[in-house]
Amino acid sequence: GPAKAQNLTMAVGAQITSLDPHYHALSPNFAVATMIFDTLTQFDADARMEPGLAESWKVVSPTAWEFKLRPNVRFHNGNPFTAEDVAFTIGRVPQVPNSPSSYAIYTRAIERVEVVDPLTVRFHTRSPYPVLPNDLAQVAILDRETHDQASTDDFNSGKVAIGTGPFRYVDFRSGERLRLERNEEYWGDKAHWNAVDYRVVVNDSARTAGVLAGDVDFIDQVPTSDITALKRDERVKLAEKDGLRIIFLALDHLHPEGSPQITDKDGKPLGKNPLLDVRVRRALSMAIDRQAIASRVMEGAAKPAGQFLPEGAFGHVPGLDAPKADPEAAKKLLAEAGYPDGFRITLSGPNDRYMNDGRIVQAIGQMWTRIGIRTTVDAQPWTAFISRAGRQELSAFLVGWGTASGEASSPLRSLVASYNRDKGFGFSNRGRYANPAMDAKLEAALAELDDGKREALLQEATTIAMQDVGIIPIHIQKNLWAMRPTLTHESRADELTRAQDVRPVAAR
Amino acid sequence: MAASPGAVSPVSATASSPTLEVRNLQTHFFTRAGVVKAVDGVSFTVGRGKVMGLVGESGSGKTVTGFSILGLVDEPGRIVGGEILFHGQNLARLKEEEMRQLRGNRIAMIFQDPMMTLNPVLRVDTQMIETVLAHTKVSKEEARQRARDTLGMVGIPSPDERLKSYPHQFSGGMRQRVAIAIALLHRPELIVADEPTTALDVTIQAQILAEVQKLCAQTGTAMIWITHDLTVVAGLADELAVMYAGRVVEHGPVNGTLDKPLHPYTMGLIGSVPSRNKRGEPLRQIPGMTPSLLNLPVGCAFRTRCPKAQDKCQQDPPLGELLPGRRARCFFPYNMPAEAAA
Amino acid sequence: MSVYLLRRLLQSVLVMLAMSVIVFVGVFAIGDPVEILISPDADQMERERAIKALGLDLPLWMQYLSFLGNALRGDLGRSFVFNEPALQLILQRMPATLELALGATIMALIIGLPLGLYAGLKPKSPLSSTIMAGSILGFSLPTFWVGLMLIMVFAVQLGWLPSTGRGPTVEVLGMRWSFLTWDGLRHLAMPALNLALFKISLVIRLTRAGVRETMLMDYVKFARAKGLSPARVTYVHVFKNILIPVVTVVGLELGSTIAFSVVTESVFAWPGMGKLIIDSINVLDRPVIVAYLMMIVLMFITINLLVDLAYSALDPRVRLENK
Amino acid sequence: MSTPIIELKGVSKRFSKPLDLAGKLARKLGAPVKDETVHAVDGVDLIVRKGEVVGLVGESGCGKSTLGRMVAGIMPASNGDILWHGKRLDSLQGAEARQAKLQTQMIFQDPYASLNPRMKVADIVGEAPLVHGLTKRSEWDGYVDNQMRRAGLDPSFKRRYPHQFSGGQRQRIGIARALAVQPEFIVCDEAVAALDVSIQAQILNLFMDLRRELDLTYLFISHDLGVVEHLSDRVVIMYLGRVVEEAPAEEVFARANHPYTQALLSEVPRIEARKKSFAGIKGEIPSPLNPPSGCHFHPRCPHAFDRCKVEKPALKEIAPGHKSRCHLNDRAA
Amino acid sequence: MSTTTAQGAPIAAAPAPAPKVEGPWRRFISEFAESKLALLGFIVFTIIALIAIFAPWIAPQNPYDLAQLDIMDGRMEPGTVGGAGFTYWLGTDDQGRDMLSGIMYGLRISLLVGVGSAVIACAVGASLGMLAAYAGGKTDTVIMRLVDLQLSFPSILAALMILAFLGKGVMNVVLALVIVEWAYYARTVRGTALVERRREYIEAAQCLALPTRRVIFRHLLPNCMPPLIVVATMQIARAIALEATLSFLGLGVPITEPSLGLLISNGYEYMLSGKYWISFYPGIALLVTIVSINLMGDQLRDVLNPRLKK
Ligand SMILES: Nc1ncnc2c1ncn2[C@@H]1O[C@H](COP(=O)(O)OP(=O)(O)OP(=O)(O)O)[C@@H](O)[C@H]1O
Ligand SMILES: Nc1ncnc2c1ncn2[C@@H]1O[C@H](COP(=O)(O)OP(=O)(O)OP(=O)(O)O)[C@@H](O)[C@H]1O
Ligand SMILES: [Mg+2]
Ligand SMILES: [Mg+2]
Repeated sequence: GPAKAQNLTMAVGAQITSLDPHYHALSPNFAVATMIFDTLTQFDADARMEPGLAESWKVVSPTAWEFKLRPNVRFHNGNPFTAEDVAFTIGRVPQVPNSPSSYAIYTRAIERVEVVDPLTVRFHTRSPYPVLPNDLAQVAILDRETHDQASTDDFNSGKVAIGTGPFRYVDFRSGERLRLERNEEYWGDKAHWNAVDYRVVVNDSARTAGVLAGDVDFIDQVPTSDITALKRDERVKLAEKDGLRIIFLALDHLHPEGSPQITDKDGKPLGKNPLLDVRVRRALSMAIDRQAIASRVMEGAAKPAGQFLPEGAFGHVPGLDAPKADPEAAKKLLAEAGYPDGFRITLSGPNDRYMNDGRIVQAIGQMWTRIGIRTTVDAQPWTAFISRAGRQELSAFLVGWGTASGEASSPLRSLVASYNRDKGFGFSNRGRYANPAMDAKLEAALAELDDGKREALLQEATTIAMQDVGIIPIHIQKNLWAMRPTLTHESRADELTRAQDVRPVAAR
Repeated sequence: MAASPGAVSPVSATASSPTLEVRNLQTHFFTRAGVVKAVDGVSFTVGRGKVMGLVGESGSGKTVTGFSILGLVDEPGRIVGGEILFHGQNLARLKEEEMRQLRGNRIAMIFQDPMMTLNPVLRVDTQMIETVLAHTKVSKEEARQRARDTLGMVGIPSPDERLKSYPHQFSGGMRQRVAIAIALLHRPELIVADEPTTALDVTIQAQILAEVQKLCAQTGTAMIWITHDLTVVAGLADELAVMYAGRVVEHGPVNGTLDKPLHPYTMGLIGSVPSRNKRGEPLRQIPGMTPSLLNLPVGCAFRTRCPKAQDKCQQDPPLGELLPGRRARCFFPYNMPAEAAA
Repeated sequence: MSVYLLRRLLQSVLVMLAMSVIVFVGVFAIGDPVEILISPDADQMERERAIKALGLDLPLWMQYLSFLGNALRGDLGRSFVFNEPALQLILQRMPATLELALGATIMALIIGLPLGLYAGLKPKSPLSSTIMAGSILGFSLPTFWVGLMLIMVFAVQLGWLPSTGRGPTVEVLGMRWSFLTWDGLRHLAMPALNLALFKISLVIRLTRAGVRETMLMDYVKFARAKGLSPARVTYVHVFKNILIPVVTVVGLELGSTIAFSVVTESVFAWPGMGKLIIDSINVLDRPVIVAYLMMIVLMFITINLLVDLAYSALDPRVRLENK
Repeated sequence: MSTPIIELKGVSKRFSKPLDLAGKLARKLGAPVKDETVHAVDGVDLIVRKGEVVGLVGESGCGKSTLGRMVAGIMPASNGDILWHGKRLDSLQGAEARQAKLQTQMIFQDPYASLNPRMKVADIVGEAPLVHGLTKRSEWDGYVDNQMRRAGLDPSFKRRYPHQFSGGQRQRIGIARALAVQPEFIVCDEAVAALDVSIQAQILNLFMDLRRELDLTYLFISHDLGVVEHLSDRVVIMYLGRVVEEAPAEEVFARANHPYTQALLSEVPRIEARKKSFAGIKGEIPSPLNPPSGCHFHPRCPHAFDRCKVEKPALKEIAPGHKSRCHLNDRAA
Repeated sequence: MSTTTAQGAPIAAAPAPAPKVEGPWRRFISEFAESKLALLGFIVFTIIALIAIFAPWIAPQNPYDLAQLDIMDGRMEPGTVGGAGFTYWLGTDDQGRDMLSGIMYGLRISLLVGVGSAVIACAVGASLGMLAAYAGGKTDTVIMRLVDLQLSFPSILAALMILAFLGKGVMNVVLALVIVEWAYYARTVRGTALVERRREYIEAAQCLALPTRRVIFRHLLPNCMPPLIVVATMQIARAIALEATLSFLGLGVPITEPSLGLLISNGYEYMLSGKYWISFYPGIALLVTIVSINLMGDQLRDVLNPRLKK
């Protein structure tokens, strides 16, 4: 009915762990944060930077950025938003106690915040830092007056769940639901919904059943297995959007004298690690029929990938396409590398983390086995899997990477840069791939403030990594949402599910 | 209904007519292995105020006879023939509901194992009061009163407190007395007591026997006392029926039967009582074993163990009145005057 | 009696101590929570900071000792993920699970007892065979599968019941209960049935077995010999006796019902403790796992005690020692 | 006189539940917690000589079986000494201990419960001789046949299981099992109580035959005085854990001294006594958990006087070979 | 007395014709077969067991060999002919695995898990339970507290943690189930053994100076078997179902070697989209297996219950 049209019930598949926007850097938490709070910069649906609480920004020196703030913005409790709040926020971020994963990684480059005037703020960085606006898009701005001394508990209980965002807090029950109402004073486009019921329904089938039964209006993370059914059903419609998450295989580069899970055909150790031979890596990549995985396993909800980012993203290399499946060529390469009969390998992966992760590893297992590499597939829950991967116990494994900032520096730095604690490189480079040529290009890019030059450097680095098969990209996920036919959704590349992106069809 | 003689005739207990007359009762169990003729032609009578001992070895059908009288034979058993005349009324033909009205009211039963007959989770008063209320319309308080009186009657001290107890708080002897009290609640005309003292000590047994004797004398209740212990029967009963393999083989007054048994089986039974034998000398024993009720030999069931068996015994001997008031199922009985004369 | 309670108390303390050690070591063995909790964008420094912030840099035995010290003061630690006291998190979700488990238990008794009684009294009738064969279904079908079937039929196809989630709650005794509202009950119906399925079978089986055994007891025959009506024999003499094992087992099963609610809660998005624990295991949120298991053990011990007390109340033969 | 086969000197058996930690704690805290002790057997002296049949009589729960078990070596005594051929049973080691155990065998009350329902008769009878090397595997079959035959069982039944036998036959299996280890002394714990009179006669005859053939010694436990009278040379009467009277059989049945024995004898139903009026000893058997003070029998004794309530009477010889535990004897003297 | 003739001579002291010459096995079998349902259960279970044992020889495909699978044949409807000209009578799952073969092999795993864990848990639990009952005292206390601990630890959680700890694999699942289940057996056995231990035949065995080990294993144990067998039939079913649930929760057996439970749980995700066969047929197989085991178990319970016999 019309009354109902003012209210929106959403079911999301990921747990919200806290309303404190600085407590736990986790994308579901961030999605919620962007409903109640705002950030200085923000990404639009296609992951392009756009102004948020800052109207504009510019580089004033290699180590200083100046941000002009939006005037006449008020917090939900009526307090005005000023540069002091920005300075306070940047100060609070690293101070949140017990944080299991801090937002401080996004503010660490900032050495000092200079309040120029109430609507101008200047950030001084330790070294030239081109991605500062990208980082600031992750940091929710709080009110100095309200949030000074505010604890995480105060946010969760709703006491200080106060921001400048399009929705105001009503009620939060962790693990169950969050209730919001429209912020009538919002500075941007006002949300359409009087009230939003944002529920957590982790079980995939339960979410689908919920939208089919009409108990909820909108769900995210539609399982691919339900795509056909939902497409047929008149009670719902689907929305999809190419995402920024790449699914790829990482290979063991750490153990030169034999990878832990690779043996010859008879189960005896090989004495060396075949994965260090680029021909072997290339063969493994060529053996994979990405098109088949995208169409059969992912039921169309994925695009075969040959690099980290999709077209249009910053740092995407045009023409670096997904390798064509060619088992024959792969076999030849293997023979060239000295493995005409192949070898045995264990391919690991999670079974509860990415869309169809378990199925993908099985499918890849099939394909590798067909070129003579007998593959044992080991899919485990994420908890057990990731710990083993982090301890370099695996030879080949499937993981994913979501580039929230939409910039190639992020995956390059984390996934393929040589592991280096001091530089903060290669943190997620669990296979310990190392390529000095690539590292050099990346380091140059990270110090380059000129966007054009930086993109070129990033593209070169990407090309080196891909040609050397530092990782084996599989595909880029599409994000799927389902809703009542009377709704539309401005689907986002960064996977965030937010109430302000949903509108009734007529309201468009 | 009048057509069937004595079926539903209002019971007017004349002094002459016996309280219970069982005629050729047959109760069979239809088991997987075959038909067990647990009771196969049992006849006896019990007069008012009399105690009849029903003896026989284990498995001879004593308990089943008792249950048949109360209509409590369960699957796979069935009364397949004969009459159970209670004041002339045939119990075997009564409907279940009519039978229920009699049970616990005019015919009561006491079971063998005093530990098992009372429901362990119900208080004694509950179990007694429900019995009163099942047959008379009285208030609960009156029922309790009756229960208390009856408990006192069977010699349970301070019955008021005892009523509130659970069975496990009683000793075996006291439990059996409670069971007897329950049987007595409605002053039944007939009590079937199925080995009520077998599980008890001599001293307790004596107490209970004393109780029972007193009661029979006072209320004129007829009693069937089932046991395999001849010595108890000797002291208690007026009459005696001896069962062997589902049949009554001898029936008569205690005195005559125990002193001068007719049937060889009775003879053997009495012979094996230790006190009848000289100390230290071998006891007289009946050779062999009780036959299985599943495939009894034709003719006299005892003949394979009988010292007097002859060809004729392959036919069925009838339960004939061989001496005045004394009947036996034997072609060659002992202690017949003729034999004595010879 | 006091000795009895004291003994139970001592045993509980030991069991809980053992449990906490096992869980500590167990969770440690599974993996590294930081690896899971940390943002993918983080770097090595951030990782080290997080490890320190969560107190995971100390050797395991020191972590355990400090946990023990805090636990003695009633503090079971803060959730890594939610940054809330673990105990509070659990207590918040407990009513949901409790009402689910109790709902299931009541359903099991209401459905199971009459069916079991019938099957026990008439063991040869075709209906009894049907009941018994049907009861096997109760524990052959995987819970999660039945759950989805229920949702498909009653929510998606028929639209009679809400598909998932918990209904509106009312605050009583400082806790939020949903069974007090009509809509809350509607939400409760399917998950409770799902969870009850196994217990219904159990109750049917126990009841039937109990009836069959009890019917053979001398005291039942004696009750008939007293001339009691069949109804009284069945409903007083037989029923009260079978109630003892049924209550015992059902009571003891309450603990495992709560444990099995893990599956049901995740299928029906029921915001109870079960879902919390699964989520916590998935992110290795050790304080919550430990606290949850301690609570479960405590609950189990309490339930056991209550069952024993109920048992002794129902069955006068059983007396807790020392009267 | 040769050393007796078995001699008991002040043997007691207590069953108690020791306090656990919780119990002790509670007691420390002042809760009235007692440890419960049952004095099942209380200072019993007993001698059994070779070739003798000693009858042991008493009410249910007075400790007869417990005494029997201790004699048979199934259960250790809490106090006192049990001497086997003059040697302390608990000091025996290895082969001798086994010998002592084997030489004393027990026959149990319930012929069904005492046979392992899952073993064939041949195994029940033949297991122990084989384990103890009394026969060789090759001669085993014949050995078992002999034992069965001796107990009056047809060896062709040896492949059967206990449930396929009647009560009397089962008791014979139990007897064959005991005889198979070639004992000299047999404890019969109510061995015929569960049997019918006619079967009982068969078994009692068997006992007497075996005694003659094998020169066996018996401790014959029963509450049936008729049986005991028939069989035993000497009778021991127990009441609530204590021996109250001991005398040759004729003596007991002719001149019972202890009031309990007298009461017991008067209650025995006899086939000769017709339409007798029963009386019964007044009162119930007291609980062994808290037995009456002084003479245990005083609450039920028609002759009890003040002294009986406070002082425990001693077992005194009142005639040659006739001992009794009663204060009345002092008074008469 | 003197009239006894030759023909009528009493068969003095002749060994009685024993009640019935029927071995316990024959009796057991005939009593078991009394229930048509139980017989049906037995026959069905035998067929299932045979299928499971001979799966590698009768299954059309080896569903565990990745080389034989083709994702292009994934999710095909029953009766479709696949790429290699192979007919999938019961359809295929998402990996292109022939469901018929998958079910046959899955039965193998599920039965291995169910029966294997039941047997091992039974051996472990029964030994400990027996020890507790026979030794008494401190041993008893320690073992029974362990049992309490185990029983108070929700089985799913225990299995979850054990598997998370050990990693996947059929043997690990079996091990986890053993750890979860042994306590049921221990408790059952101890209960029975405590009763049986006081029976006179144990005293008789002690009196015969038989070694303690022999008394426990030859005398006590066989008599504790009936309740154990009953518990075992239930626990086999429970273990199979528990394994399915573990698979649903992402633990359990390796995904390339699916058990029935894993097949169901894989197919579960396709239920809403109408690809019923992926979950339905394994579900039927699981159901039939568990029902047949329980039909046997029910009858066993009755046959082995001495109290229900007259
Ligand atoms: N339910 C039954 N099914 C089959 N046979 C039965 C059943 N009840 C009793 N019988 C058989 O009926 C026969 C008589 O049994 P009954 O109990 O009457 O003997 P009894 O003389 O009372 O023996 P006891 O002295 O041992 O009590 C026995 O052989 C017994 O096996
Ligand atoms: N294992 C035990 N633990 C505790 N008390 C016991 C134990 N065995 C026997 N008793 C107690 O010891 C006392 C004597 O028992 P015992 O079995 O020796 O008596 P009994 O004379 O053989 O009786 P019955 O004639 O009933 O066989 C009884 O009160 C009994 O309750
Ligand atoms: Mg009987
Ligand atoms: Mg005894």
